[in-house]
Formats: sequence, C-alpha cells, structure tokens
Amino acid sequence: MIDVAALKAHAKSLLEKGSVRAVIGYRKSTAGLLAEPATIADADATDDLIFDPTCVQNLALYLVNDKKERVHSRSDDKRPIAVVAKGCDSRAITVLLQEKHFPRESVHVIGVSCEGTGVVDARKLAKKLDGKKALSVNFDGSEAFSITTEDGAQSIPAAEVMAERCLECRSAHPTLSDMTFGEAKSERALHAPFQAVKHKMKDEQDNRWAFWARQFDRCLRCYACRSVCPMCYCEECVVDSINFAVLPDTTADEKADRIKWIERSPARSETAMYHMVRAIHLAGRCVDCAECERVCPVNIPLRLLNTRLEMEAFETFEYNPGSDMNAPTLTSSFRDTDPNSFIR
Amino acid sequence: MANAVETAKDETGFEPKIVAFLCKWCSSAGSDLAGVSRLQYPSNAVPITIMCSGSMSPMFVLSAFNKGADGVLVSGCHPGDCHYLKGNFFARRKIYLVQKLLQFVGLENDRFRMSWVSAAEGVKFAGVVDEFVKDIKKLGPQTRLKAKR
Amino acid sequence: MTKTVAMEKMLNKADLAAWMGKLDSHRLFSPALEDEDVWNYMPVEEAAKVLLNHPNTVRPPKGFVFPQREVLYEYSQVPGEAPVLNETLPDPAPAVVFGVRPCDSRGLVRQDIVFTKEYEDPYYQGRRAKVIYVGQACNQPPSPNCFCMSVGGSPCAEDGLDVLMTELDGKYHVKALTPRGSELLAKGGELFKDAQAADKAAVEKAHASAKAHPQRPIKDLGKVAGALKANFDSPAWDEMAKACIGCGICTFLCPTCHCFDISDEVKCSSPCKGERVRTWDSCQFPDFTMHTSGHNPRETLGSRLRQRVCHKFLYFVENHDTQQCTGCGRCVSLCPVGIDIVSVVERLGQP
Amino acid sequence: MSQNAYLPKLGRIAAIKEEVAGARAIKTFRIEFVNGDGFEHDCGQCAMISVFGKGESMISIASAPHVKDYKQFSIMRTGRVTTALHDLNVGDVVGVRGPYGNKFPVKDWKGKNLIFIGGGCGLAPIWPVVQTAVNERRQFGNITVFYGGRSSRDIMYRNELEKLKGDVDVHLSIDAQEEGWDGYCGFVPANVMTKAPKADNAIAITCGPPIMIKYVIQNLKELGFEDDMIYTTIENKMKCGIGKCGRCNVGKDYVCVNGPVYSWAALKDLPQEY
Amino acid sequence: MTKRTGVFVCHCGNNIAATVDVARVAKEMGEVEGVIFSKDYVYMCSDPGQSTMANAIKDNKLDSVVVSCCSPTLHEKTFREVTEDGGELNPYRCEIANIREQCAWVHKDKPKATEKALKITKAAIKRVQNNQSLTPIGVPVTKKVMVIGGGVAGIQAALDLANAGLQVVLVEKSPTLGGNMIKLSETFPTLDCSQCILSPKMVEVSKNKNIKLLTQAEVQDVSGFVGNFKVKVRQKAIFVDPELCKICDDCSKVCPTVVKNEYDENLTARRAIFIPFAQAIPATYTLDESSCLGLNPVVCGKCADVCEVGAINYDMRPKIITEDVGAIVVATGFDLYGKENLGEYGMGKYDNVLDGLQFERLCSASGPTGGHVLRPSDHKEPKNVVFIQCAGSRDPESHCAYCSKICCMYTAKHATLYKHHVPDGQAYVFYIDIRSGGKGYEEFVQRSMERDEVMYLRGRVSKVYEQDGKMVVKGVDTISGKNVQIDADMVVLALAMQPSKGTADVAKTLKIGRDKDGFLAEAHPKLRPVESVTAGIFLAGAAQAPKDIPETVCQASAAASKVIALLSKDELMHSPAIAKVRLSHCTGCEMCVQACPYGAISLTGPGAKASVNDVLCEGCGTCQAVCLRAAIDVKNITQLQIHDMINASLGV
Ligand SMILES: Cc1cc2nc3c(=O)[nH]c(=O)nc-3n(C[C@H](O)[C@H](O)[C@H](O)COP(=O)(O)OP(=O)(O)OC[C@H]3O[C@@H](n4cnc5c(N)ncnc54)[C@H](O)[C@@H]3O)c2cc1C
Ligand SMILES: Cc1cc2nc3c(=O)[nH]c(=O)nc-3n(C[C@H](O)[C@H](O)[C@H](O)COP(=O)(O)OP(=O)(O)OC[C@H]3O[C@@H](n4cnc5c(N)ncnc54)[C@H](O)[C@@H]3O)c2cc1C
Ligand code: SF4
Ligand code: SF4
Ligand code: SF4
Ligand code: SF4
Ligand code: SF4
Ligand code: SF4
Repeated sequence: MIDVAALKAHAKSLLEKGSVRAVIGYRKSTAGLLAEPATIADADATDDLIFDPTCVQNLALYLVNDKKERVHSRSDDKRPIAVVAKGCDSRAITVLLQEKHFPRESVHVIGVSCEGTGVVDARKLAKKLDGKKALSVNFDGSEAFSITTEDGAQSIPAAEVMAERCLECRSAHPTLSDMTFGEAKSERALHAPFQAVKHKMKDEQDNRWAFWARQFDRCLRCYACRSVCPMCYCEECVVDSINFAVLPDTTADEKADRIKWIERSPARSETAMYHMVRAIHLAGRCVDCAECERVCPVNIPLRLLNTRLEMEAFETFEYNPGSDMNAPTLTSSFRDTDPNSFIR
Repeated sequence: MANAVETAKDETGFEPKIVAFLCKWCSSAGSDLAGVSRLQYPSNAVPITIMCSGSMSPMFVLSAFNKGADGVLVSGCHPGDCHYLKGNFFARRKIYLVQKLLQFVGLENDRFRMSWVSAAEGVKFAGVVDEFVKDIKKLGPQTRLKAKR
Repeated sequence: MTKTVAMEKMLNKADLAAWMGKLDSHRLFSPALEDEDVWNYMPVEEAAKVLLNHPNTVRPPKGFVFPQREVLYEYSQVPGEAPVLNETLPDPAPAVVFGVRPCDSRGLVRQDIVFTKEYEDPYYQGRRAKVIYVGQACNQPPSPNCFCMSVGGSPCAEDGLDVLMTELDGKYHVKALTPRGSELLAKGGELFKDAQAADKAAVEKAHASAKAHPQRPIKDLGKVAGALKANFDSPAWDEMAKACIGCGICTFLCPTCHCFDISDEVKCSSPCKGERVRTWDSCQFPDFTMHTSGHNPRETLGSRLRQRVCHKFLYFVENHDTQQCTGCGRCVSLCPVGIDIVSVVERLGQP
Repeated sequence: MSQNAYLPKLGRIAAIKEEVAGARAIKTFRIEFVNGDGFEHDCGQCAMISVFGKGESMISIASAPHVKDYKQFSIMRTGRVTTALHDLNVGDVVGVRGPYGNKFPVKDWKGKNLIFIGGGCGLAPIWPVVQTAVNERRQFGNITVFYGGRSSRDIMYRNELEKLKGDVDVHLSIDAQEEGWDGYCGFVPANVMTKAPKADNAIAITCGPPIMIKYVIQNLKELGFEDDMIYTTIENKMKCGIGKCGRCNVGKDYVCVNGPVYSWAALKDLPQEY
Repeated sequence: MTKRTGVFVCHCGNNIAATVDVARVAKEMGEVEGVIFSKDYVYMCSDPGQSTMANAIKDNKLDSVVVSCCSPTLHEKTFREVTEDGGELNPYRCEIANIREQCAWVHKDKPKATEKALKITKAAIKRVQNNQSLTPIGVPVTKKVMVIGGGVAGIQAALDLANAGLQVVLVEKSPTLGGNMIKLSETFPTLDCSQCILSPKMVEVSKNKNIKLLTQAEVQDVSGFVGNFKVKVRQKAIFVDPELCKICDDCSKVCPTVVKNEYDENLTARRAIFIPFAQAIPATYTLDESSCLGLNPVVCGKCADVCEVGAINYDMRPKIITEDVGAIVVATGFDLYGKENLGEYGMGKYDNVLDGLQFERLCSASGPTGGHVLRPSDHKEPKNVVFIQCAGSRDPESHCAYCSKICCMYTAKHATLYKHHVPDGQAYVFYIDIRSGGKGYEEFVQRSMERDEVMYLRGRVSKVYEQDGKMVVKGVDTISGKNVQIDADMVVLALAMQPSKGTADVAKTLKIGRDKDGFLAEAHPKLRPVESVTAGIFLAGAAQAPKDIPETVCQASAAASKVIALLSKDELMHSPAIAKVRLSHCTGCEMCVQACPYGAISLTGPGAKASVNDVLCEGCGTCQAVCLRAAIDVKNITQLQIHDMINASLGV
C-alpha cells in the first residue's frame, strides 16, 4: 500500500528545499467523493495531499496547463514542477515528453503504483451502495477498497467497483518516475485488455451504428472530454476550436482562412466527426486514462471509441503508447510489414 | 444553376457521389492512362489530385463523408514505388486506422477504400472505380455521417 | 405572467397516466433515463411508465425555451445579387414538461429576465409561449449538492411554474399557479378532486419537512455581491481555478446560463446558401472574449471562473436584484475536477 | 420585416475607399440601405455588418447622424468577416443591423471646446462627433483634432482632415521621422502634451489603441481635465448586439448596450475586462 | 483569396466536346463566385488559343486562371508559360482541370460527363483562388564535389569529375586508394589483371590537380543541402610525411612489431610501419598507431632513428578538415559477409577454408605466395578444391536474403584460375543456380565448365569439417538426388557481399536512407538509381548494391555526370511549392520531423517550432497529414484548398 505519509513528506521536502516550483497532487474535494487536483506551492499545505482510490484524475493534464500558464505569465522560474503520477498518468507524461511538449528535466515525477487495484468508478460505486452516499474510499489491502458511508465502513473487493480502465490496465506501475511509492505488481489477474472494444466489435455493423448514433446525438459538445485530455494540448483544435492560436504576427489571411471542418451545432454528423477526429488524433497517443469517458456529463462511452485504435496500435503495430519517450510516434513511423491486404 | 453542382440522378436510380483522392505521380497518371486508352468507367468518382498519398490527412476522408460523399477512394503508388520514397507507407498506416475507426462506428465497410494504382495500371484504375461504384450502388446513399444540409 | 388565485387539487398517483392521456393536444415530456445513468427530459412514450421519482436531470429543462441550436434565419445569395433572407421564427407544438424541479423553474424565471426584459427575443418568446412547466416539489433532495434554499429558493418554490405537484401518500397534491396551469388541470376533469383541509395540511407538512433537509449553506446571501466586488482582484480566483479544465459543463448545464454564439452554417458555397444559427456558448471557453487580434480580456482560468461566479452573484444582482443561481447543484456535481461554486462563494463572497 | 433584432436590413455598397494599405489595411465603405429600409443613429453607435456565409462584425458607424442617405464604416481587415468585406466590390449587398450602443452626449457639450484625440483606426468611432461638431460649428467652442498613425501611409481620412483645417485645429503626427513630413513626429499622447490644450470648458474625446488611451488619459489629467470631461469608447467581442449573448459583459454592463461610449469617470469603475 | 478568376474550357477539337458540354461548363463556371471571365475554345493549346488566354488575362486583369483541358502532365507547363509570358501573371496562379483523360475520354454519357467536368473544374477554381504567387527558389552552388570512398567507384567518379573541371575532394578511410578491386588477381570475364588496370587510374588521381586526396580520413558531420554542403572530415595522424617518404623500406625493417596484413587478407604479416602494397597511393609509408609500441622515442623510436630523410614524426595529431562542396558521391563499397557467421562451413576455424578475397590473393602475382596456389596450412598445392557459392547469400532464414550477384562469376573465375595454376587439380563448385547475366559472362562460365572441366554440383553443402588433413565437404547433389562427400584440400567460400562496415554511420551522417539489407537506398529503383533520397548526394558502386566492376564503373560515371549536370549551373532552381509552418499552431511535437522523407524539417527557435528547409523540402505533404494541428501545409495545395475542393466535388 502507498505510504501516504511518506509521499507527503517527500512533497514537503521538495518544496522546503525549493527544488520544485510546486507539487501537483490530490486533495479532498468539497464537491463530492472524488479527489480534487491540487497545485501546492507551499510546503505547509502538503499535509492536504491524499492518495486513495478517489484520485482518479490524470494529473499530466496539469503539466500541460502549467506550461500554458507559464507562457502567459512569462514566468522565468526554471525549477521543475513535481507531479503525482499513477501508471496511466506517467504514461501520459511519457507521451508528452515524446512529443517534446516539455523537457524531461522540467518535471519531477512522483510515481505511485496502483499495485493490485486502481481507482474507483464513482458510478459503479453508487450503484453498489444502492443509494447510500460514500463519504470516503480507501485502499484496504491489495485487492479491496474500504468504503465509509453514514452507516460505517465496509470492505468491497476492488474489482467490483474499480474503473474499467483499471481492470484492463496493462501497466499499473509508473513507467517513468523520479521517485516511486508502492510496489510494482506484475500479476494483476484482472481483465484482458481491450475486452470492451472486442466485445463491441462482435456486434453487427448496423447495430454498432445505431449505438454510436445514439451516443453522438446526446453529446453536448461541452468539450470536457477534450479539455481533460492531456494529449489534446493543441492551442487551437482542428475540429472545432474554443481557442484561437494567434501570435502577434499572425496575418489577417491566416485568421480568415481557418478551415471550418465542422459546425458548432450539436448535430449528429458534426459530433461524429468531432469524436472521430479525436479518436484518430489519439491513435498511438491515448494512454487509456479514461478521463474523457469519466468527465462526460452524459456518459458517452468515449473510452470505448478511443481504445479501438489503441487496440490496433498495440496489436497490429506493436506500439505501446507511453512506454518509450524516445521512439517516433505511431503515425510518424511505419514498418514494411504493416498490413497491406486491406488495400486493393 | 442549382442543379449544376448536384449529381445528376437518372430515372433508374441512385448515382453515388464519390471523391477519389489520387496521388499525382502514380494513380493520377494511371487514371490518365485509362483515359488515353479510352477505357470506360462510371463517372461518379470525382478525382482530386494530391501530391502523395502520404499527404492524405484523415480529415479529408471524414470531411468528405460529412459533406455527403457516398464513397471515398484513396489511391497511391504501390509500396516501394512512392515518388517521395515512403509517403505511401505513412498513408497505409493512417488509412488503415481511419478505416478501422469508420468500421467501428458502423459506417458500411465498402464506403471507404484504398488502392494501389501505378502509372501503368490504367486498366486497374478503371476497374477499381467500376467496382467501387457498383459496391456503393448496392449500399445506396450514405446517410450516417452526412450532415443534414 | 400574471398570477391568479391558486387552484389546489388532488390526483391519485394511479391517475397520472390518465391525466396525461387527456393532454394529447400537447407534446408531453417527463424525466426519464436517456441512457445508463443519464436522466433527461424525454418525450413521454408510455404515460403509465412515468414515475416522477427522478434525481435531478443532467440537463436542465432550459432547452425547451432556449435550445442549444436555434436557426435565426436562412440566407442565400447569388454572386453579385442581393441576398435573400428567410426568417425562421419557431412555432413549436405546445408542450407540457412534467417533473420540473423548483430550482429549474426558477432558472426559467432567470431566462425570462434575460430574454424578455428590455428586448423581447422573438425566438425565445416563440417557444416560451408554448411550454407549460409542471413542477414537482422535492420531498427528498434529488442531489447531494442541492442548495436552493441558500440562494433564496426552496424545494417547493413556485416561481416559473404553471403547476406544482407534491407527492403525498399515493396521491399528488396538484396546484395550478397560472391560467395555463388551471387549464391543464381542467383538462383532467373528474380525475382531480378538490384538496381538502387535511390534504393542505399534509402538503404543508411535506413542504416543511423538505425544507428541513440540511443543505449546503451560504451565509449572508445579501452580502455576497458586495464581498465579491471587494474581492475582485483577489489572487484566490486563480488559485481556486487551478484545477479547472475550461470545459463548458458548468455553463451548458446550468438552468440559468444563457450565453450564445452566432455563426453561419454554410450549406453550399456557390451559390452561397446557409443558415445563421445561434448555439450555446460558454464564458468558460477561452475564445469567448478573445478578439481577433489575440487580445483576450479574460485570458486566464481564474478570470473566467470569476466571471461565472460574479455574473451569478454580483452583476445579475446589480441589474436584476436577484442571483442568477438557483442552487440546483449541477455545476458542482458534474464538474470533472470538483470546482465548487458554493465553496468559491464561501471563500470570496463573504465579507 | 418584423421587429426581429437579429434580422439584418440590406445595404448596398455605394462606394469603397482604400484608407490604408498593407498588413493592417483599412477601407471605408459607404452603404446605402435598399428596399426603403434603414435606421437613424447617434454619434458613437455601431452596427452589425453581415457577409452571408462568413458572419457578422460589429463596426462603428463612422458617418454623422445628420447624413441620412448612407452610413459609412471604416473597417480594418483582421479576420474572416472583415477580410470578406474587403473583398467586396461596389454594388455588392451586405446585411446591416443596428444601431447598437449608447451615444456620445454631444448635446450636452454645446458651447464647449472639443478636443479629439485619435490614433490609428480609432478615429472612426469619434469621426461622427467631429462631423457633427463641424456641421454645427457655431454651437461649439474651439475644436481641436489630434490624430496620429504609425507612418504617413497609416493616416486615415487624410483628405477630409485637410479640408477641416481652418474650421478646426488639426494636429497630425506620425510615430517616426519620414521624408517630406512636416507635422509632428512621435506618439499622439506626446503631441497632445506639446500643444497642451486647455482644460477649461473642454471635453476630450479619445479613441485608439489601449496603450495610447492609457497615456492620453494620464496626460489629460495632468493638463487638468477631470474624469467626467474625458470620453472614450471600448471594444469587446460581440455577437448579438442587444445584451443577450453575454459576450461583451463587463461588470454589470453589456458594452453593446451600456457602451461603447464611456466617460473616464464611468469607465474607471468598470472591471478592466475589455 | 483571389477575386478575378478566368476559366478557359477547351474543346480539344472534339476530344472533349464530344462528351462534355463545354459551352455549359463555361457558362456555369462563369457564375461561380470570384469568376469574372469564362470561355470555351476549340484548341486552348493552339497559338490562337494561347493568345486568347493571354489577352483575356490582361484585358480582364485576371488574378488567377483555370484551364479546363487535358492532363496537367501535358500542358500545365504550356499554360503556366502563357500565364507568365503573355498574361504577365505569376505562373502559379494557373491551375489545370483535367476534363479529358479523367473525364471526356472515359465516359460516354454526355450529361453525366458534363456534371463531372463541372465538378472537376469548380474544384480547380476553388483551388486556384487560394493559390499564392510563387517564385522558384534559387540556390547558389559550390562547384566542388566530395567523393567518399576510394575504391574503383570513387576513383572513377573522382576522375570523371576532375576531368570535367570540377574540384574534387576524395576521402578514403584506409591508407590507400584501390578498395577491394586492387586486391583482386585477374578479373572476369576477360581475365585481365586487376592491378594493371586500376593502378594507372590511382596514379592519375594522385597527379590530377583538381583532386585533393584525403586518406585515412572519414566524414564526421554534414550540414547544409544540395549545392551547399558543409562537410567535416576527420583525418587520422599517419606519423609519416608523405612528401618526404622515399619508400625505402628502412623503417619497416627495424620495426619490432609484427601484425597480420589486412591487405593480404591476413595471409601475410606486416610491421607497425608499413606500406599496404607497392603500388599504394599515396605512395608513402604509414604508421599504424594501434600496433606501434608507443609513438615515443623512449619506448621504441627505431623507425624514426633509421629514417634518413626524417619523414617520421610522432607528434602528428588528427586533423579536422572542413570542406564546402556542392554535391557528394558516396562510394563506400562492400565487405565480405562476416566469416564468423559461417561456422557451418568451418570458416574461421580451419586454415584451409578461405574466402573469395583470400583466394584472389593466393592467385595474385603480388600476393603472399607470389601467384602460386598453395594451401595456407602447409603451403602444398591443393589437388581438390571445393568452391561453395551463395555462402551467406539467398538465405533469408539465417543469413542474407539477397543474391550477391557476382559470386557465380568470380567462383567460375576462381575455378578457372585454379585450373590454370594447378592443371591437374580438380575444382568442384556447389551452386544453387548460376546467374551469369552480362556480356560474355555466360560464355565465361561455360568455358570454365567445358574447357577447364570444373565440376559443377547443384546443391547445398551441409557441413565442412577437417578429417585426416582433408577438408570433408558433405552435401547433396540435387540433380542426381545423391548425397555427396568430397575430401578436399581446400575450400573456398563465395561469401555474400554486404555494405562495408560503417555504411550505417555514413548514411546517418549524410541523412540518406538504407534499404532493408543495409545498402544505401537509391531515390528511385528504376528512374533515379544513382541518386540518394537526399538531393545532391549520389551513389556509386557496391555500397548501393552488390555489383561487379563494369557496373560499378558505369554507376560511378553516371553519378559523376549527374553531378556535372547539377553543378553546371550557377544557381539551382528548386520548386517553391513547399511546406510552410503556421507557427501559431505548431507545438513542436516533432511528428513531421520524424515523417519527412527528406529530413527537411527541424525544430528551431524559442519554443522550438518546426521549420522547413526550403531547399530540402520536395513538397510531398507527408508532414501535412501527420501534423495533428494542421500547422504545416504545402503551398498551393493547402488543407484549406483541399477542403474547398472536396466541397466542390460534392456540390456543397
Ligand atoms: C463596438 C465596436 C466597434 C467596432 N468598430 C470597428 C470599426 O469601426 N472598424 C473596425 O475595423 N473594427 C471595429 N470593431 C472591431 C471588429 O468588430 C472586429 O475587428 C471584427 O469583428 C473582426 O471580425 P472578423 O470576422 O474579421 O475576425 P475573426 O477573427 O474571423 O472573427 C472572430 C469573431 O470574433 C469576434 N471579434 C473578434 N475581435 C473582435 C473585436 N475586437 N471586437 C468585437 N468582436 C470581435 C467577431 O465577432 C468574430 O465573430 C469594433 C468592435 C466593437 C465591439
Ligand atoms: C572475391 C571477389 C572477386 C571479384 N572479382 C571480380 C571480377 O573478377 N570482376 C569484376 O568485375 N568484379 C569482381 N569483383 C567485384 C568488385 O570487387 C567490385 O565490383 C568493386 O570492388 C566495387 O568497387 P567499389 O568502389 O564500389 O567498392 P570497394 O572496392 O569496396 O571500395 C570502397 C572503398 O571505400 C572505402 N571506404 C569504405 N567506407 C568508407 C568511409 N566511411 N569513408 C571513406 N572511405 C570508405 C574503402 O576503404 C574502399 O577503399 C569481385 C569481388 C570479390 C569479392
Ligand atoms: S489505469 Fe492502471 S495505472 Fe491508471 S489508475 Fe487504473 S490501475 Fe492505475
Ligand atoms: S464530454 Fe460528453 S457531452 Fe461533452 S463534448 Fe465530450 S462527449 Fe460531448
Ligand atoms: S482533437 Fe486533435 S487537434 Fe483537437 S485538440 Fe485533440 S489532438 Fe489537438
Ligand atoms: S450556477 Fe450551478 S448550482 Fe447554480 S443554477 Fe447554475 S448549475 Fe445550478
Ligand atoms: S507535426 Fe505539426 S505541430 Fe508537430 S512539429 Fe510538425 S508542424 Fe509542429
Ligand atoms: S512536404 Fe514533404 S518534403 Fe516537404 S517538409 Fe513536408 S514531408 Fe518534408
């Protein structure tokens, strides 16, 4: 089990020594069960840090946001920023490093191993508790969660309320870190990877369309899925931008010639294109942190969509996103042996 | 004027709208050869010549479907013959992914196709278009990804 | 809307479907599961299945009057000639929306203020005139983050509603609040019995007990606006917005938020043909205020959080003497990273 | 047509004048309403101009209210709509809706000395006031115009400004020395300081790049101008023009309704979100 | 966007007009936004057609034109010239809509063909309306060439170039020119003496004023691009001044260290100070640092003591020489497939199992045995010699997949030579099949079989081992189907040719590709066989693929002539339709850098954003499809243009 006290102490000493600008971690939220991402710059505030199964967010996102903010504020503090990273978070950081989003030395990764479990799926938990409100969730040994409700604490096998992504997790131990808490467990004995995708693939094509059409129809285009994705760090998204990338020397022509690939209207065709472009752009970059799916207010199964190509990356192209920061990316490389028979 | 840009529909039925992205050096040249040889094939596929199949962004495919294409064809030089050395290898990987994705969301498999057509394969080009048009006619109009405009 | 003397009736739970059956001149909507865990206002397909036991819907009912996409008009233009514009004012079939929570109906009141005060928005009006809101008092708080009473509402508030229903043992207490509401009850005819004193007492009891459920408090609501103004330049805005991912959930799903974008959707490029549409927009998106030059008056997440909170608890109060938040708790519950408007107000809106 | 505020009236471009060329091109469009449509406006108000298929942009009405036959707009090419506008020809028809916003309280200024201070394309929003004042020349005291551009090629309304001379004190300036330029060289706020207009019974009306406005106001205050003697206009992104889309909201104000004209006294209290 | 587009629709006599309603195309295109002139004409490419076009451009102040006609491969150039010369408009403002090959000729139904012609033309209009005016990029060239590798390929290329008047820098890794060829005895198919034909060329190199020879030198770093490369060469210290060295051999006589002589394929020995062979160029002794006792008079210093002219200097240090060159010829040649890989044939284990080059040395008059074929173990004349072909070639499972091409021939040569040396001996050749394409080659092989009675056995050898002083060769004769065993005195393996050691590094330094077998990759296997993928870098000799001397020399001369053509102009013109980065959108993710086939992109500047080298970029657009944020576009075929073309093709 993660020694949270040691984690806090590590964070504290980093800040006390001034070797990092801040520590990005988790703290308890006022809004609900799930933890809240916290950026802590004050050594005394490290006491607020927690690490438990409610720490679902992928904090790599905040490295991206931190970079944006620093560009904006023209900060010249060259010290690294520390970040608490689970296996999936560290994979995301690796992809960001691979894409030269920031230099390795600008981040101090505090790895935390998910050992035999992972994080909780709040929806599953709510169902499991059948109306009772969970007040806190903690690790209970290596394979169970201890859940506190108004009626007291109970222990539930983690696999029953764990996030799907954790059940299918291929590397629950951080692949990249400067300091690691928790032990690496190779045997996780949970689900086989890509189970959900493979299941969906068996469905008839028309049914699959009916399924996705229903999902796309529901989308609000609130862009939470994209905003929460550490890989969607583009200043201006090609599909539908909610931000414009403008430099002082951006010409009027460049602004006038922005391509409108889709409309902002929440129509099925436009939303489908938005999600498909995202899925394509995530091919070989998605680390399956499943944040997009979690944040969606209308429960669109985006993980299912995005892991479809992840499955191809892994199974067809033997490409494992987030495992090697020095490798060329999936789509900017190829092999002679890539599939060819689908071409006529 | 208005009907000028819409595909003519003959009485007998559905005329698919197809966009064919052809690389300049092989497939476009192959289609030229088909022309020089006066091979006949259906007129549904409107060619857009791009420099290299490697420059085929997935956006183009998705956008064509969004704008109402009933079928999209991408054609480039055979592996190893790319005018730009390896553009078609990048294309192959990307197009493969796009195809898998389109199939996963449930677009009919036959609507998106890639082919290798060299500059010498005029006959093949005509055949590819012919077959594609036939397959799409069987499917009828593409409604799934098309924007309601 | 002028208020008439309220008409109070009783309806057997079992007769709800029958009442709905008599409203066939209207499109009927009620909360239902749109997909797993996603509650939304859905067309009533089988009245007998309507239970009205829903938690708070993910979407507020604002889309009935202010849909996410509204076509303002169609245009077409042949090069060199004058454009032809075709106004497309909405004229929907009348609709009755059941199960509206009082916080959401109070949201409607806020929308009314925006869209009808000073200038009457014809698109809004066109829809507003056709939608009847049948409310449902919250005997139990539908969400753990409810705080309606902290912003001047209540689990049985009536503003914005045409009818308020309160669930009692086996029955509904149904109160018509507007002439349109009375008409709706009249259509039920025999199904409705007049409420007796005992019924009225039971309702009052139910309402009282609903109000007694603890909610997240906001101290000194009256002083919040002033405090926010004083704290305008506080660094706490940036600090509290640190986790914000800048998505549109909080605003899109807020029953009171009304910001929109106007854009041209092109159907054909030449001859130019298309629609001018307005779509929901969000002050939390970075481009919301960004000028073409790249200058952005609200460039940081902090400044955008401040805008959202101040608009609701300061500017709206200054302009319209009421908060633009009805305590539905959606933005709190649905925020992916736990940005919590109540704690923001607690921290920056207290003297 | 109905009272629908979103529906533009149609206007034909009667004349186009290229004011400034180059990367920050400005053209002045003279637009005449067609179909007998139209609206009256006040100094400082603006209108939404539509190019169908591209969108709408809020543009200040640069002609004076007493000019009834047409409305004039000076538009800088910056993005999608403005580029499309620059591509139009005389005779093309665009959509115009308005007028939007408050106005300069020109009536209250009768008998006063007016000092206009403009920079770059910031002359357009205050130009109707200049025109009105000149049109009713006797109603006002001294009229002074300070105007500057980056270079002599960036001076807009060049001919019109020349014609004003006599009735009005015109002080032109450019940022850096150029051959053949006999006016002031340097920034506009500095030019104001060298000429030091008197604050007595005066109103200063300024518009230009934010940084210019900042120094102009500083300097004016040094010269003794009170906050309520200084007027300016601000810009915020706008979509609806009628205070509903929420975009131009600053504090309790909607710039499209409560602005764009502000006295410094009022603007000072507004959050700096413009 | 341009505002005044002109459209010219060609009838092509009846070629187009028969199936496309050209008048309708011209009429309807005239109504497209931005089109102010549209006309059909019977033959656009005829003189009157061209002047119609030129006049229309001028008269109507057109700013862009579309010619709707035949394939752009035919007349794009013509119409762009008209646009430029007659119309005084930038030629890149002209685009072709192909309505003949891609439309009129392949469809019969006139209404349908017309619909399609409308879409094709409209797409071209949409494209041209966003075309930019472009001017070809002129790059001044340095009229100097570097040749890397001093084998026959490098020698030939250097001489051809020098004779054409160009300055040449010839960089050779080893102490002498000559490469592998200088080690050969006689060469097939004519059996003339290798040294006799190569040495004069080597001397010519050393005498030619235009050639600067750098031996014991290797390329360390290359920057720049075609016409303007900057190459850093590192030259080892050789510790002997070649100007002074008299080749008296006094030094080597006193040198106490003895090491194997790689110039005799390790069949003989040499000293630490030595000359590779008598005809070596440069003609000088050289001191091999690695075998010298210490480069220090205190330790040894014997050679310096005896050198009368004082040519030996222990204080020499490696030099870095920087050369500006306009083009590079790479001729780094081959090595034999590593002996260690062929344990099954006893290679490296038994002295009497030799490789081809060793056998060449044995046959060579200047070789270790003075031209007598004697077996290494006991210096006896071998009476039974087995030659095994395809040793390491054509064996995708365990060795090289490819055919080394020359082994059939040199094995036949070896067997023949052997018979010439040992007329009573028996030569056996194990082969898979015989590849003897080439002038006089088949006859040569036949001769070896018939006249020299070489015994050809079709089949693979399974094992070679030593027994009782004999080399036992076991194999199968697949023709008779019988197992065969030969007790040989000597076994010669025709080892596969592989790219010389260090080819990978050279390719990396030069940023040129290698094929799957490690040979340098040509730009196009058929049409550009001597060009590398990088403009200005050319290939010659066995570094590109296994080849024999005539082919090597051919390719070397071809490469030289390509270089001569390239450098014959003062400026190189490069297509301006190249990629351009939108800096505001680039995040510096490096995907385009990884994908660009020409290595044309690098990350530069603050915030490290992509930047395209105008000269290296070929405009293929691979980068454009790889970039997630559409931050990079190829000029005049941008994503906006393709977007518009998609719309036009679909009538949207
Ligand atoms: C009250 C007012 C008066 C103005 N008067 C003039 C004038 O007289 N002359 C002139 O050249 N310009 C004027 N502007 C600025 C003009 O509105 C913008 O330059 C124009 O909208 C840019 O649109 P675009 O489509 O070309 O740019 P794009 O970048 O393609 O459009 C982006 C969107 O942002 C909005 N937008 C971007 N920048 C601004 C901005 N600065 N102000 C408002 N909206 C913006 C537009 O609504 C547009 O929809 C005025 C703006 C305001 C608010
Ligand atoms: C056993 C045998 C017998 C043969 N017999 C015949 C025959 O009879 N007839 C015939 O036509 N062909 C014959 N060949 C083939 C012939 O040897 C080759 O065709 C020829 O040598 C190829 O020449 P080259 O210049 O390409 O390569 P090489 O001869 O290999 O020369 C390459 C040169 O480049 C130098 N070099 C390598 N790397 C670098 C570097 N990084 N920097 C600088 N310099 C470098 C090397 O030192 C070498 O000097 C035979 C080959 C073999 C193996
Ligand atoms: S996906 Fe894996 S690494 Fe990520 S939280 Fe779950 S178990 Fe941990
Ligand atoms: S989070 Fe959900 S609703 Fe929002 S844009 Fe993404 S898929 Fe659509
Ligand atoms: S979808 Fe693609 S372009 Fe858009 S933000 Fe994500 S990675 Fe960037
Ligand atoms: S601000 Fe939040 S709590 Fe208040 S009404 Fe809106 S969504 Fe509900
Ligand atoms: S791929 Fe695009 S974003 Fe990445 S470095 Fe290249 S141009 Fe920039
Ligand atoms: S267009 Fe091709 S050659 Fe040019 S930079 Fe892009 S990938 Fe490289």
